[in-house]
Amino acid sequence: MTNALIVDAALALLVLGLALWVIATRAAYSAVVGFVAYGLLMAIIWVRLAAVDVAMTEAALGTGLTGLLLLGAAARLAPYETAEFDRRPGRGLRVLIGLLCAAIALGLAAVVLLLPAPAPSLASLVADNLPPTGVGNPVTGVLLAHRAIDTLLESVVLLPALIGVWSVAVDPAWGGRPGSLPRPPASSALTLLAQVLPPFGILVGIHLVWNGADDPGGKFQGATVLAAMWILVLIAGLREAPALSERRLRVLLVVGALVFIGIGASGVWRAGAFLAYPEGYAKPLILAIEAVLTLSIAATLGLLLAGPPAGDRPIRKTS
Amino acid sequence: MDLAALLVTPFARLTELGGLLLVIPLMLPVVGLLLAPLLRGRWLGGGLLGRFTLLLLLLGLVAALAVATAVLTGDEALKYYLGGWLPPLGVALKADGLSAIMLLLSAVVILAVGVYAQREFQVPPDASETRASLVFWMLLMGVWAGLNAAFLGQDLFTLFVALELLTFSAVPLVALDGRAETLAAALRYLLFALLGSVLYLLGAVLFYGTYATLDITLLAERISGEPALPPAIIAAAALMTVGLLAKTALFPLHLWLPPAHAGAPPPASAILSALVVKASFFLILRLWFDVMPGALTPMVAQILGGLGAGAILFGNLVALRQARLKLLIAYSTVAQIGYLFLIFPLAARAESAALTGGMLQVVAHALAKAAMFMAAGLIAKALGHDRIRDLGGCVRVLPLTLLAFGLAGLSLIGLQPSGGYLTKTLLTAAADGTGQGWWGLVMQVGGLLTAAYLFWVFGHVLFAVPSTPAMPLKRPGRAQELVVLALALGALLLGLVPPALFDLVGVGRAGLEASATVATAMAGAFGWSKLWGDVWPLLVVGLLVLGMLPWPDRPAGGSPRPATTSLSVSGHWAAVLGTLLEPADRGLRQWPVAGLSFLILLLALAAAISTGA
Amino acid sequence: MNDPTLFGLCGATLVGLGLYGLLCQPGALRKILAFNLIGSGVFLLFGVIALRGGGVLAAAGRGIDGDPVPQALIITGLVVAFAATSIAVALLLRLAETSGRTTLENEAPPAPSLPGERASRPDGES
Amino acid sequence: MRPALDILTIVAVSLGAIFFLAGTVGLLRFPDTLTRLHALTKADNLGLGLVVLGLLPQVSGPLSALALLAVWLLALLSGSTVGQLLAGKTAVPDPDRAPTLTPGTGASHD
Amino acid sequence: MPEFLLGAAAFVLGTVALGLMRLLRGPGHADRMLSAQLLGTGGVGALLLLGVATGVGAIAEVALLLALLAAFASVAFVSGIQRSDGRGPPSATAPAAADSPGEHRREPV
Repeated sequence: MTNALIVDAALALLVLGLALWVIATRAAYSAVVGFVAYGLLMAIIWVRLAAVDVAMTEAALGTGLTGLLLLGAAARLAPYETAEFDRRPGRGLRVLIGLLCAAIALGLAAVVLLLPAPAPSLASLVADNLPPTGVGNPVTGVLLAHRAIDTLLESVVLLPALIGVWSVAVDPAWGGRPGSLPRPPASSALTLLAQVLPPFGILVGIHLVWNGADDPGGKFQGATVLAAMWILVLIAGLREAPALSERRLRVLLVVGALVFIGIGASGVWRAGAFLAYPEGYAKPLILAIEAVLTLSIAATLGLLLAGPPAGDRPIRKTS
Repeated sequence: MDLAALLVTPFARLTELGGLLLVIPLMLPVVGLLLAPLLRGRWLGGGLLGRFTLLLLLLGLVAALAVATAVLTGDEALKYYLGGWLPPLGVALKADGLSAIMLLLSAVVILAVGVYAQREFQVPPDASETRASLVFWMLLMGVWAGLNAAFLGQDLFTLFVALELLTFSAVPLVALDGRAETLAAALRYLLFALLGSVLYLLGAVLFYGTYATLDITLLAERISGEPALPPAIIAAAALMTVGLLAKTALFPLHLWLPPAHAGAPPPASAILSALVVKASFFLILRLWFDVMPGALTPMVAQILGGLGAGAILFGNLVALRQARLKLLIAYSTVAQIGYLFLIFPLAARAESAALTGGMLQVVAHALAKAAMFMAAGLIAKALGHDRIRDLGGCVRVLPLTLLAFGLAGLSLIGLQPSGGYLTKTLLTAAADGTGQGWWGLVMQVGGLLTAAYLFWVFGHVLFAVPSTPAMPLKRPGRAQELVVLALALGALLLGLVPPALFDLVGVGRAGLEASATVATAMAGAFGWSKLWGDVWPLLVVGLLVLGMLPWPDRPAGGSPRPATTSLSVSGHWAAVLGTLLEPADRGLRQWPVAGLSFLILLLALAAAISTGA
Repeated sequence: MNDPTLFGLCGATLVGLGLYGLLCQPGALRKILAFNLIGSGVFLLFGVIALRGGGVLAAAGRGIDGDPVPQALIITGLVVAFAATSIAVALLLRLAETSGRTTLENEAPPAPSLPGERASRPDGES
Repeated sequence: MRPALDILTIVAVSLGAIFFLAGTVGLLRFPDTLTRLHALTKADNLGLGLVVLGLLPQVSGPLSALALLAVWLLALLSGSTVGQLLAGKTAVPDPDRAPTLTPGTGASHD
Repeated sequence: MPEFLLGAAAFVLGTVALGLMRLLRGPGHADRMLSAQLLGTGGVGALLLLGVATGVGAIAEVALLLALLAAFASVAFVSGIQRSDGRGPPSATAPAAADSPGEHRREPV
């Protein structure tokens, strides 16, 4: 196991080094590049922690989408950045805060070392209660059955977040197409990538959702991949982003959570509790929810990246 | 009579649903939030979305009433296991008395805000949807959903998601008008709140690492069985408390509150001040009274009480110095939050009075502050500004609005029979009874300072040079004025509610005699000597403050009034105090300084918890 | 010291580092990055707890995958953190566009006479 | 058969690792962005390819083997695209865009 | 064999980590991104090795995702440095720039 220990120690040290870089480097853009690398390493760490589902989420969301979001922001903010560094708090304050943060980190480290052993766990309880859900991946079972309310609320949380992103638009732009995505000049290489990658990515996404019932994977991972592919196509300019007032788009955003609530509510009559599944129908219902939620989440994640409407067309006068 | 039966029977059926009833307030706003983006168009007089929201709010009020009725009549907490899975695997919902009160309060306040905002956020006739209308109505639903989830959740992680739902909905409301100041205020609010929630989450993680459950009831059982708190739980309690304090904006972590609450559109300010900060406070209550009952060491209680007292004094003094009405109200919120934290030092030996007084403060402040922010909004709309020194003569323009503002102010001061009066009486009695009279003194001073800034505002309204136009720029809607007045009256008349209803506070909590406590407090409220004893200090303060006012006959008609009006003696020392405190406030609200306070508080709380462990 | 503990210590350090960055870096984008670091430190601690919890199962010969409950919660948390980041970035970009500011120092001290001027908003009520 | 396959694995994986090392050395030692880019794309594509080749005999089913190959193809595709995009930017001396790619100027402050 | 594969993973990871020196040294953003890209490829390689070494097939899927999204991040980067050059967003949003204060062109420093 020595090799494994070397891998782990190297990973931990690297991650800490990168975190230090992200905190300490002067230019925001370099910090963000460091953060992308950091996310990559975190994905490997999750594998080492036997949390493959989390590793997938981190790889897709932490590295991919967050990377795009922050790289874009850093690039756009670079012109304003010059004065930032001088506004640091004074040295005394920094040292004081640094000492207190170190104390907190040390305290937490002590707490980690003093965690009870043997560790308490719900693992066996989940394993015992997995059969009624019909799924084989315990993480999916927890997310869609045992703690379905968290997943439901969380897919709902994305909507105010999206509205929050849209809310910074200027009034005349409302309902128009989102405008925060980078638009590099057309290049054959990018076009090729945006043509070849998405079919493959969509395949991977569907595979993740479909397999997520029994193997690592699931709607969040699948949705992230789908969103990334969509965004890639938009960046390459192969498709135009939809206007945010389009009714179909709006329906797509909310249909997942609505179906989830609908199936959950039917559980009151058919299975005796809200968010319960009738016996024998659990797996198909879970798969149905996952499929629809994937679409909604993918659309929401993509639009979160695409940013507020940027005013290429005024709001249409319909009623 | 048939109509009554038609209404009562379904309601009775509703209250008999048992735990399932809790799903309605949880899901109603969520469904509203999800349907809202589909409701484009200007049917129903330019406000389909607004009317739809109003309908949902009415249904929500009925549901909240049903929950409260069921909890009060059944005299036990309602509980529901989502998906039929029992904790620790599943997630439970629970409504005890406190949850029921909070559900009802948020339904009432949000309904009032919904009525008020119909006019402000309707869609103009030439569009099918506007940015402000969609964002406001959707996020109002989002806030409501987050609040109800926070009040009902029994699982620390579900509560985390609820808090995030609340934050994500509240933050964009602050920046709704898109000016740079409000954007900066919103960003500050968001980042500080995120710091709070991530530390809350860390606490929850440590709870799970120690007991492998996140369910509040189960955690309480396991923690009470411990001979001493494990280190992870000490750290968790400190992290969660300080994280939630940051979201509650308790002094000295109030850096984000004044600009955010003052910059938001008035209905949003009302929601933020009245309800949103209360949700994180509610979770602090849950943490110390439900998750770890008995772990509240005297040191922790004194720290929290001390911060509360600091908030009362500091917030009120800084409020005195504000030039803008909305900022004054925002600082008043900073102060009023302080009263809530006096619960902690008093609860150890006077739990009935402390908890009842605290909950009364939550309710009374919510009603009064919502009324004040919306009244300030009407004033700003009508005059085109909210500068206090230029409010002269606006009583002619907006008599009803100013009446409501004043009535709400009486509750903040704590005059009979307002909710504020009950709060102060109960908490002061508890303080005296437990030999901690200084908390009572702080409340007395706080009440006088509150009176001072209200006199300051009304002095300008009534006596300053009438610099406002005789005709308002925009006349407030009748419904808007009425709803503000109703909220203010609600706060003012809270003390006249039949004491038996206050027993709601104690449902699900052993040994709480809320109705008896309230009855005792109200019994002597209207004796002449008592009344006089409460009123004369206010009169003195009033005279002192009015002495500071620039009288209309002095700088006769000079339109650009000289910057320094001659001050009375009392004015001088108030000005000196103010000039000392304002830079102090600005310093404390610097991000790194607030961060430093945050870290120190975290470590101090951890140390204080371990003293009792 | 076994390896999950190693990552646990790593998580604790990340929280400390992130806290320092969040409080001391003036730029808002840097604060957003620091928030993400704290978040991932917290998730890492949770992941360690999940792996430790799986140890019981491994001892009983029922697989080694760790405790699925924390893993599920981490996934939820990651998505929430992404949503938070995207709102913060949107607000920040807009702030920079309207005022050229990218830091969060106090608003300008209110001038004694007139900051109320802009209280009535031009387009907020449309 | 088995030992031969194992030897193949060991040889290919070792070679791959060496190519990764070469890529790193190139990245660190070469004088400018363009040459670093070339060293990097060549080395890491080959390195990853050899690792995949070495792992092929060790996986159980054809599906897993396919996944391995897919990973390599993806890396090739994205590597070459990014290489082209970057090289396109670096090769054209556009005064407008020069700052970010020359040391010490532009948005980087060091 | 698993020990050898783990060792190889450690070696690859260590090597590409050395490449992070480029992140420290820069000098340009492109150089920094190159080191992140090397880390990406190396990480994918290390994950594949780990997956086979530990016999967990799903790890290969993580590697697949990482490769897929690494391409995406690189595109983001390349487009990003164009933006940080001060070139405003091209054609699609340009016409609106005049009347919407939100999308005015940013000047290079």
